[in-house]
Amino acid sequence: MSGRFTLTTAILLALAVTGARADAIRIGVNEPLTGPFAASGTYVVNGARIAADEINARGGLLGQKIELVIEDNKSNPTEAAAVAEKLITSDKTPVMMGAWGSSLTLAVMPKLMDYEVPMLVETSSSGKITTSGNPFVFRISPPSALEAETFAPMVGKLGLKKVDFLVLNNDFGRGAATDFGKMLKEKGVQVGLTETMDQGAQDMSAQLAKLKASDSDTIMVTSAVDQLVLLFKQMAALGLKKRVITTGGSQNPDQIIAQAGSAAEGTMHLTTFLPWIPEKTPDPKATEAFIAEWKKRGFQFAGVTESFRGYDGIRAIAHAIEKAGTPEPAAIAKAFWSVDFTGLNGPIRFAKSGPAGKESGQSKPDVYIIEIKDGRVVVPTL
Amino acid sequence: MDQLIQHLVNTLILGGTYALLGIGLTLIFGIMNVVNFTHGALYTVGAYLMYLAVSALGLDFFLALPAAILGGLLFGAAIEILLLRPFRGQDIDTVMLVMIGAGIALQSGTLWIFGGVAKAIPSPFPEAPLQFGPVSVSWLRLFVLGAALLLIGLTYALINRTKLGLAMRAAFQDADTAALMGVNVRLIDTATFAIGSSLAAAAGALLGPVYVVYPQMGGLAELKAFAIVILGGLGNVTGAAIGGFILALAEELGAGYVSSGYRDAMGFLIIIAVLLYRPTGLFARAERVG
Amino acid sequence: MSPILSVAHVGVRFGGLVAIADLHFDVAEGEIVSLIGPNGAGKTTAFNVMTGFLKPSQGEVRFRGTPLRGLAPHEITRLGLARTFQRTSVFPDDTVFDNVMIGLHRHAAGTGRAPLLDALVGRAGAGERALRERAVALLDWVGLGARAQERAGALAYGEQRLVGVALALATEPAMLLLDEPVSGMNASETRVFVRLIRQIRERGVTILLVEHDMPMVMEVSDRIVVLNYGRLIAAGPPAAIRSDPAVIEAYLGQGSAARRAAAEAREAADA
Amino acid sequence: MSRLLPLALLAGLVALPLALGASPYLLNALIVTGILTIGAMSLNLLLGFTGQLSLGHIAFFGIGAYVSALTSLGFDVELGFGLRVVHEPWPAAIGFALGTLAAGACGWLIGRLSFRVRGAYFVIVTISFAEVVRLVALNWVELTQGPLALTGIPPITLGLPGLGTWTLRTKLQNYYLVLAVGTLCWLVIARLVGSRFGRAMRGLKENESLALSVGINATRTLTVAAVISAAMAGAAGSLYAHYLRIIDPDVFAFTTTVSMVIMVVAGGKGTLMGPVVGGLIFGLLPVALRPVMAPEAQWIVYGLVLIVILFVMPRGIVPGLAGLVRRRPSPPAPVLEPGPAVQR
Repeated sequence: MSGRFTLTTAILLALAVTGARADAIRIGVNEPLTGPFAASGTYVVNGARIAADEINARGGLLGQKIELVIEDNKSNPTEAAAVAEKLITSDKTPVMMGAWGSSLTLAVMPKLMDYEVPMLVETSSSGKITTSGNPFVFRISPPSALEAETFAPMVGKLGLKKVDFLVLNNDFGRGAATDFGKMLKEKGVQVGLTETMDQGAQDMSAQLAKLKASDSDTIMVTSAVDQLVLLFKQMAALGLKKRVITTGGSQNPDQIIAQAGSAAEGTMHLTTFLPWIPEKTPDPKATEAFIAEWKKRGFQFAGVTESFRGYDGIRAIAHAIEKAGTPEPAAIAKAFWSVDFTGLNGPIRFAKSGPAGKESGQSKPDVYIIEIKDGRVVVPTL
Repeated sequence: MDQLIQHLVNTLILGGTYALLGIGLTLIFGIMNVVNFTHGALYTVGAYLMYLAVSALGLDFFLALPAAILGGLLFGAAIEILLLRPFRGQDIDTVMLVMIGAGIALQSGTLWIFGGVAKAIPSPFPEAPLQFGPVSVSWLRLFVLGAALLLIGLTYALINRTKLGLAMRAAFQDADTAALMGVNVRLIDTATFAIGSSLAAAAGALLGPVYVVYPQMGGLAELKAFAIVILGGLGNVTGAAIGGFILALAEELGAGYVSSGYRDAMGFLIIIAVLLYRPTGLFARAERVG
Repeated sequence: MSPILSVAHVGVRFGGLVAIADLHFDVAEGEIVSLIGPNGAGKTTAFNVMTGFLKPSQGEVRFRGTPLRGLAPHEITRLGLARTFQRTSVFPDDTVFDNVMIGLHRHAAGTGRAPLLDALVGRAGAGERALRERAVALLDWVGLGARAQERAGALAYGEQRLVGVALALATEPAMLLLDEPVSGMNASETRVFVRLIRQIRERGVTILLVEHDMPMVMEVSDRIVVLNYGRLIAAGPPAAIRSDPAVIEAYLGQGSAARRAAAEAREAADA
Repeated sequence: MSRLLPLALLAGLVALPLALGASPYLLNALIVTGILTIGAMSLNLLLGFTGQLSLGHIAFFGIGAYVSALTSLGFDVELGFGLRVVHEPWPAAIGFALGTLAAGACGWLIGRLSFRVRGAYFVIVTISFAEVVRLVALNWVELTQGPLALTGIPPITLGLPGLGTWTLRTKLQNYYLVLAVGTLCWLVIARLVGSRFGRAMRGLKENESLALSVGINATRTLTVAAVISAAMAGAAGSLYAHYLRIIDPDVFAFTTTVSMVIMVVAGGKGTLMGPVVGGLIFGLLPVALRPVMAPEAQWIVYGLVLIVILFVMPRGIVPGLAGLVRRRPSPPAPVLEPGPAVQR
């Protein structure tokens, strides 16, 4: 029967593919390349490529080249889990990086437990990721509680009285609303509405009309850059003129300036990287080199606020593989604990987080606040 | 109160493009008896053509718009000639499946060519909105409403004032009789599908600059178009125009006063409610017995 | 003797068009009655009302004393009133044998208390065997035994008509409505069919038929009911109908205007 | 085509993992394909045997998945008006049963509807139904976790009286579970279409007026078909949830319905083997194409393949091949020996 025939063909093809290329150390990269987070995921992947090429140019790791196996998780949790499964079982990657969004990462995490393969988490910000007792997770992005904590001293200086939230309807957005809300209440600031939006939503004018009618002075927004652009345009269209502060570290201020134009004027953003002022970053030379390479490859400058995480992520993985001395999952997982170097946004060093005995690793990056003024990024003087 | 007025203004603006989408779909169904599952893909194609014209070719915004609509017209004609003609006379289900196949191929094609990253189309309008007391409207959206109404008007004129429109109306009444009376039904089919497609492309080209352009944008638009068409009655052009505004109102009020998450559910709830109340749709066609 | 079917003051309107007006007649048990009239007189519409495919605008139809108002077609069939169709009389993609098996649908119901469950656990075996034997017998009886394994849609027109009759008989009706059963048949096929109709009657089935073939109608009918413009214009034995001036006028004296009106009425009835 | 063919296929599928060795990747592909094939088989009951073009089939699959997952995970939901529903986790096997039943109940609704709403309207209503269910799954975060996805769904545990319990964790175990459920569904469909219900369905599909006139209750027949079809889709969805152990609202994606439709139409609608053959081909094709083609390019191919099949082989691969075989001289089938519907 033709069914059987196709089956055999499929098996042969798949075996042929898995059998090939065994001479490089493979690192799985599980990122959203289509769907609502496609832009961010693509930036991260391009940053990762720069790191991989840099490492290979220096002669690779343990005498072998490294090879990135990049798979699209389509901005969808189930797909992210399936990609992880494929990377581990078919491509036999001993370590992975991913999966951008918190819901995507959370979906992958049981697979890490099942197969005992470590993953470096480069972007996700939900607290759950490092508190659920998964010892194969190592995160270099700040959880939203850490972001809120860093933001706390600025609350008074900005003079916030009452804050509404407009967040993505997922772990990323809801986690941010909870953590920032808690911090604000402790600081004596009132918390008003919490409006949510779907990650694929295009028209937020109904939510914005509601926010416009509220008596708050500030709106805190958590989403990715594409939706932020739409939001700012729609805010301008509605004549909504409140202070806007975005969180989450996926804002790409330059893309916002380019695409939202004057609608983004005066908005503030919590970010984990300062590519506009390389001299203020922890490792100015590395920052400049990375930005130069990024531009050389013809990518838009706007992408660096995302792509540096892919770059740092792969560098952290490389450090771990080197310290492990062998490309084996268990050894790499162990070696992550001894990684210690200065990344583009602060030291990368994993502290234990979560239930004792099965702690996850959490690095503590710097967090900055920036403002868009006259179409340029500035650090506000507070 | 201010919030309500703002919602109503939003409704008006959204409703224009919804009506455009619905009219294109309902024309094709009424005259050709084809449920067009490429409608959403053509909406996407319209938006990407607009993006190409403005961003890649550097065409003026106001020239790019008619270019994108013309592109949609040609795309529609090609689909009709290549895919629908060979299946003429087949039952409606088979044709529906063909259109589903074509819709998927088109949508995946845009994804393949343009990638998954959303694109923004710059517009020449000022960012600052027009203020009417507490209510604000952006210039771009106002333009979109105006253009949509103009296109709807042109479609009406085409159907009611031209020879082609007369032939289309004849085919709508009874294709066999129209053929006997010397109407070139094949040409009418091609023209109908092309016009319907160009309206979908126009909706995409108009909304592209308002939102962003991405390959999956047509999926939801298509489902909404179905909702609009069912509201107005399959094949009823005026009904589709009204249906577009009703759907926009339901969505806007649903999102504003019920829950923003269920905004997109409004259309489907309307479909189900309408069809349960009037099982064969608002404008039923009698079925043959024996 | 009480009538098996009584049509009492039935009227059907489509919008403003009157397809049937105040139709009133009875059929007695064991009779062969023909319903005739020019094109568009409302004959098929009358059939559709009697079998539940159309709801009458007024009046009612009673079958064996039961009013049929509000009953669905399959419920009317289950009361023992079966029909054939003018245009499509078979399940075209199935074999002739399977056609009759589908026709025997109503009988399989008697095989167990939970027929669906029986089917799923394979308990329906004995009942199925019995059904198959009945199907074969029925096909032999209408003379299609040799065609059993052919696709019904591929049969000649006249043979499809016979399949339609076999299907209707498979429901074991007390009364059978035949809608133009011999149209498209040649003379010898028609003769065979007339014999078949008589045999059906001998099995105790009352027959009402709509037909255009006048010699056939005159030969086979006990009584004839004549419709024109949706109204009853005559009823009686063939000899009386043959010489009834109103009937002759209806058939011969139709002016062009009348024909057009008739055609319109027919269209409305079919829509 | 003989009755031996399904048996041979079954034997082949039983033996397949032995031949494959322990490649978890291929086993994974086979399991997901198997689950989708069950979905396609159930869709065929409506699409193929009764001729109802239901394009909301994924709703039943997703409802089965969510009900099953929530039953085994437990939930705590505030319904408003002070009503609060707290559900403690139950064994996954009960989830499977409830998921199947819940999907069947929704099938009953759609079945009733299918006789009220016809043709293009029915198609659109079914799509709308699936979309509403998806939006509820997306937005009722308290119950479904919305886009956060339901994670940590337990694997199915089979309880054998006196023998303790057996948790299906490995891929191999799941493979045989899917195969067993698939075989069971196949048998149920085979029995059903060979019975008077199957004849009633075919009758309604081929000539509805005539079917009514021989006493077939259309609403009842379509409802029975829809309930069984939906329940099977729900069972497949439940298997999916407990195998992947994570589900999110995208489980309701229209494209999955389209995949199933392609499987049914390509394989041969209204035949028993069609969806199985179509399911295996289109389920495993992505695995075969993955090294040579990007996923979006694959979807372009699927869309075009659907069109080509409708044009060249409108009845599908299985009837097409059977037609080729039958064209050679063969002894006439005995009148009294009934065959399964595959022969037709």
